[in-house]
Amino acid sequence: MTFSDWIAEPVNWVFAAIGLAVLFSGFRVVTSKNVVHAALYLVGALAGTAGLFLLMSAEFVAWVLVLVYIGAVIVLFLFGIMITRAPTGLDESLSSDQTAMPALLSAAVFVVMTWASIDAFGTELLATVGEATSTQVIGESLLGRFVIPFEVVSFVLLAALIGGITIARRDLTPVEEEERMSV
Amino acid sequence: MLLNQFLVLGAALFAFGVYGLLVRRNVVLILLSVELMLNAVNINLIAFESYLVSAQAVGQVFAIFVITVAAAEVGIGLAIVLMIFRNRKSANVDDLSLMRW
Amino acid sequence: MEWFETWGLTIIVFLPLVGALILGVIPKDNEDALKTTGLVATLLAFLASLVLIAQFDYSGGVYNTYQFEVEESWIGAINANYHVGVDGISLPLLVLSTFVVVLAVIYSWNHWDEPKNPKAFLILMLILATGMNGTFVALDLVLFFIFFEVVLLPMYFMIGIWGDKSPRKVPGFSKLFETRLYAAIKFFLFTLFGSAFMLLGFLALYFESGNFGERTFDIVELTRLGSGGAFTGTFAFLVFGAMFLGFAVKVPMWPFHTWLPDAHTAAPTVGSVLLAAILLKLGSYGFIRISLPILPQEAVNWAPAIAILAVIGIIYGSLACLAQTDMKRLIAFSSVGHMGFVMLGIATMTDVGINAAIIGMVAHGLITGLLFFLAGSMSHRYHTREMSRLGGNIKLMPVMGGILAFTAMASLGLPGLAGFWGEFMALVSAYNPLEGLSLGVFRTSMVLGAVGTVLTAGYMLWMLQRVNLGEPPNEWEGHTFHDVDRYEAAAWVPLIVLIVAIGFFPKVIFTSTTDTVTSLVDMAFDPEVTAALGSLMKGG
Amino acid sequence: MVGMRALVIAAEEGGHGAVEAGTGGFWADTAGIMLVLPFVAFLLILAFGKRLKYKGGELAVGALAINLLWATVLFVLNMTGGVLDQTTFEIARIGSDLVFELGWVVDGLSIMMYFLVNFVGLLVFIYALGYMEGDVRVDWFFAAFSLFAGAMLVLVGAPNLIQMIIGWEGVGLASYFLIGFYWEDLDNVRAGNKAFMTNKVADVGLILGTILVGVAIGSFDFSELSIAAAEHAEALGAVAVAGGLLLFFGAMGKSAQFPLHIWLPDAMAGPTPVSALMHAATMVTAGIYLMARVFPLFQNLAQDTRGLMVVIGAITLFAIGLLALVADDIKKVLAYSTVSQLGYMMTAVAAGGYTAGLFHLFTHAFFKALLFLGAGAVIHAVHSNNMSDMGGLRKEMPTTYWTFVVGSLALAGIIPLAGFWSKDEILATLGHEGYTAVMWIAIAGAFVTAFYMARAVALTFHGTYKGEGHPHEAPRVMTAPLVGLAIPSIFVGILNIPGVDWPGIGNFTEWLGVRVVPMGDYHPEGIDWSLAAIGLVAAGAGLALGWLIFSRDRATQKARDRFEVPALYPLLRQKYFIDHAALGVVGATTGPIARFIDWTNTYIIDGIINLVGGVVKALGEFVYGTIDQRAVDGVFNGLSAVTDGAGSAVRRLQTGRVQQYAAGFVAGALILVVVFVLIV
Repeated sequence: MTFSDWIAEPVNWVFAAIGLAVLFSGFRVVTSKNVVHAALYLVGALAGTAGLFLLMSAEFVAWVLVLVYIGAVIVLFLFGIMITRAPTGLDESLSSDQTAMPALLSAAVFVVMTWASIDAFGTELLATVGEATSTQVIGESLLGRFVIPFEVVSFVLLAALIGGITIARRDLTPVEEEERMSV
Repeated sequence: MLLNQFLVLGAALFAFGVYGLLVRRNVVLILLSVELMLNAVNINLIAFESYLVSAQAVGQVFAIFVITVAAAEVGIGLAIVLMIFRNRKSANVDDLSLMRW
Repeated sequence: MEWFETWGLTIIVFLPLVGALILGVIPKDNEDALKTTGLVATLLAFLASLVLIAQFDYSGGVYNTYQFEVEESWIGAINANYHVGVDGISLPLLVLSTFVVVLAVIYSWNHWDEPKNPKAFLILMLILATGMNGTFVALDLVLFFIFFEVVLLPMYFMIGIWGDKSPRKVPGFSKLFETRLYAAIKFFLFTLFGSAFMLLGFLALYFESGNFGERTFDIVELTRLGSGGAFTGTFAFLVFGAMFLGFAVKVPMWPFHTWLPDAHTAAPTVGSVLLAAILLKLGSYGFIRISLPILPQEAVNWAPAIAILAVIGIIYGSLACLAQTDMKRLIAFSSVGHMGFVMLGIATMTDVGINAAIIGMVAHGLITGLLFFLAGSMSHRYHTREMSRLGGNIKLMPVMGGILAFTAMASLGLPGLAGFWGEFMALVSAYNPLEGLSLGVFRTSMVLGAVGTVLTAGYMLWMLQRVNLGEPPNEWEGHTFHDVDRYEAAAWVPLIVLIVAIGFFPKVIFTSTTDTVTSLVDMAFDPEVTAALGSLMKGG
Repeated sequence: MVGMRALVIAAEEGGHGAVEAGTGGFWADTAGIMLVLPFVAFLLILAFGKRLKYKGGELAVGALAINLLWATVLFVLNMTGGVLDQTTFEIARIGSDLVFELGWVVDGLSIMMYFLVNFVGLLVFIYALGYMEGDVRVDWFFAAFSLFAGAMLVLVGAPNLIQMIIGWEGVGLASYFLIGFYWEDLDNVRAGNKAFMTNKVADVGLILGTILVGVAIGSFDFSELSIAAAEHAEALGAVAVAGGLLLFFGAMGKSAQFPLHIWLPDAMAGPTPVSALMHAATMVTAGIYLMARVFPLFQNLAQDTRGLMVVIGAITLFAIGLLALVADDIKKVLAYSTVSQLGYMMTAVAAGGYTAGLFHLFTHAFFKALLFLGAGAVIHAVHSNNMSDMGGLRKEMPTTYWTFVVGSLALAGIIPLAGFWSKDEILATLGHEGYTAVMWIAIAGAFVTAFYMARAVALTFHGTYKGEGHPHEAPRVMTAPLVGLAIPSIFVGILNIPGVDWPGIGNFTEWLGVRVVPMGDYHPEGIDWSLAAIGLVAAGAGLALGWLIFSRDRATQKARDRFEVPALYPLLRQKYFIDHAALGVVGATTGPIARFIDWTNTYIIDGIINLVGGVVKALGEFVYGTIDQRAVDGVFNGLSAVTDGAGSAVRRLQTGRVQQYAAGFVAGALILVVVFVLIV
């Protein structure tokens, strides 16, 4: 398959557009000098990813991503940013000065992974473009074959919930305690 | 669509995540980078699913699991950040040298 | 009891872990419940191992056949299985392990080192028990490695948290270290250093085994391949060397021993006991179970080196003992010498030598374990381990002094007590090592080893003189000391009985080991058997 | 289970003819009870001793009394018909060829020892009931004493070298306990340590010898050893020399042969009954017994190899005997005397006089135990070990005196007491086997022996009392054993008069002859009266001279001064000018020699031991302090310091430490990926 074959397919145009957007957003997430912007760029990257999922006919996961990540996690992040009073304006100190080594490492990660996948899959095509996986299948799978991991994950979530509360809860000082009792 | 176009994209996102993980100083931002990496993994999972196609949509189920665990991780992570911040008045990892021998 | 055939070993290995989990949900301040749970878990494991003894078939047979064997697929991708089983070699060690842990729990009933926290301590102890039991039954290299390493962490925490808090000057560093931290880290690093190489060796075997069929971590399969001559040349040399490092650190052999005195000295009493009684045996057991059968030819090449290091350890450990002022440290150094005899036995590659090693391991476990119990109890009462400040112990505490004298005698290898057989038979085997091994090296080793027994007697008597005999120093005038209490008695009497029993009737150990060891030696070193297996392997 | 693998060859020379293996019936089959009972007593005393009236003494005595019943019956059975039996049970089996067994052998040799140990042991135990009364830790004393007897019986009954080692070290252990019995004083503890350590050094010989011999023959069993030595003498040549010499080295330690005798005088630190038992029937005889057990191994040795052993025995018997001349401590006199007598036994056995050596062991046990117990009675009375605190005790302590005299005469070898016959047989054997020079040394030794015994008797019982308080005769519980030992000291000699067969029972040689192999030893056919006369003259001269010099008080004082510090008391020397002439001859010769030997003993041999100890200690300090703590540990500490430094260097690349780890993690993961995915 040549590049011209590839570009001839319209769906790949869509892919290219979304992919570039995702890449750009991702890049900004790790380089932005503004904390809030970084979080918002992550929203962008996730939204783009959801789009890619749709391309690959994984509708359900795409909506989960939008709902859970963009709807909940990012909000959580923004709360976190507010509470920790991270400087919301431009801040040079958000990143370390020594970027060479991390850049080199991440480049190496990219190279190795890319090499590995190209080496392994070459020009293999996706199989199921166009047929959306039904939510029913996923649901049956989740509550059938994967019911135990499913339960475990729900347990993990519960644990995270309790843990998060326990950790984040501020123990009242004796004075505060007294005040509370008196009220 | 090629399988590899998604894999390479995922690899790139992952690499960005790694970069952010290593270079960021603010703990919240480090968590953001981790999310990015997890997201890259999800792309791979979905891509493989639509490449191999399993009857029970295993890849997608796994992506859901990843998302769920990531949510849990963010919850706990932010709680920890909160506590550290409360104790140290800082969310800067350079100030956290507890793990030094 | 059909089910026991398949579930017995799993129960023995994981019962302590279950106990640890149960302990996890018991509130911290309910000490009685905690201790009872710990005791029940370990005791049940011990009872299960007794059932094992009863049901074990001692008729021997071909090496590499195991009883109570279980093989379930575990990590399919790398063909690692949950494969466990016992044979005559591992049976005594497994029972020793379950047994000593019970005693350790009983002993800790009212002996908690600061900062107490029985819950955490018991949990660590039970995890340790799982790791130790598991190592003795694992028949898969991955499983073996995991159990081998599981042991590290609890011990690290035991030393690091409950250990000796006094500051210690370390040469090469300007600042003072807390003894426990220094010792814990040294212990961890040393052992990890060794096991990293060991893991490399395991991986190499795994990949190499691919040349003869499916890649495998299975010890049984690798033994079959190895005794057929599958692994030779530089490959075998390097693999043996890598595994040697891992096991030698654990044993510990000279010159990899320096973690041991520090770890022993710093560890809480029960930690020292378990360290001496079981952990050191993991290394020598690894030699017998893995290095020898899988790489027999290479083992023969390495044997003189092992023998030389072993003998250096014997002489060196004994000499070092003569310079100690700290009682626990002296006992720790004595381990270097005793394990030297064990390794000398293994190095001869004969059935006598390996039997000597096994009984030596069991005896050392019982005797040195008891010595550390005693040292712990004494420092508990005197609040010092400095021998110059002790003296006349037998006057202040007659029973404890008597037991100390008995144990010291056992430790110096008095005939009629358990310690004798390991030493004596190691010397016998060194006189007549496997055919083809250098007689010069081994017979010199025998003579030096015999000289080592004299030195051993020397420092043990010296210790008794300084600690037990004479008039108590003025410092202790007016103090009253509580002699052996009932928990101590309950923990020690079984050890004493066993030391005497094995001393007069070593058959209790040899019944289990001798046939298995003989078949091991036949399989590994008998050229005819090797050739037959080799042709079998090619045919299959 | 009766192991009779090699008991088929019976004695050919023994007067009873071939004795069937397995004879002895009930008493031989159950002889093992003798090996067990003292241990039972040991445990019982440890457990209940404190609550009993005699603090456990009754248990110890009881055990040995039952033992003596067995031993006596066996002794009589052996006298009248011969007993040969061996019972073993397996305690370990390695592969097919290495077998360890415990059990008991019942033959002439072991029966003699059973009888000796139990008879002497019982009397000493009874004696100890009185001697130890009111002392500290009496229960522990009897416990350890029972252990001592039990270990000795295990040794004696050993059918193989392994059990021999067990008993051997058990005896050493018990002696360690008993020598250091008064452990509040560290000097006693050191004496115990010295005994244990010297023996331990010798044990290296025993253990290595056992291994050599055992591996070569394929069995540790004595009967197998005898058969192999008889049938494959040629093939075993080299092993016999090396293994035999190693075993001999082991025997040197226990039997206190020069220069390993040094522990023995110090061992007097224990209570006197301990010394009595240790020097008479147990412990020191073990070496001789071992030599007798493996005698067939030595039979075929070259003359010069055996010569080495004979010479060592000769040095021991003469040089150490001289030391007894200058000792003031009565127990040390007896201790040196024991060493000297052991030299006789060793010389005899090494020269090939199996019966002669053992017969001397047999007779010596009675009179030496007697002498020690007598000395103990005296010490008990005057509360001092030093003869300078005694004197003139014959009136206050008549029983002790007369029995002590009997013992002394027997030891000196005066006809017809026991010592004469056994010593004469040794002299005859030495002469016959061609060790003429050694024979003359032995005769000189007889002179010395008589001399110091005369001195001891004179200083202790004659003259005037020099100590404090009013000594009294010992209680009957202590004098009765003295009498009980004096009687055999007089009579047992006649059991083995050369050429005499007592009707119905034969003689001692035959009883010993009932063994598993034909004995090739020499025993005289008749008495060589000229040799006996020479020996008697030497002994008589010694007695006379000793008596002459020491029997009167003034002479006693003079003698001690002359012997110990000749240069310091010129005035005294002038005052006793008359005595000076008489003393001159002896004093000028024996004094310096004895002092020289004493000096070498203290400074050279002991010095070497101390030096070795010091060097070993220093070496230990060095190994530990320098090599271990600096070099070996230093290497590892250095390594970690390097790692530490490298870590700081690397750390500068990254500001965040957590992220440094993360970076390492990523890098590591990458490498793994490269390795596993791309290369493999």
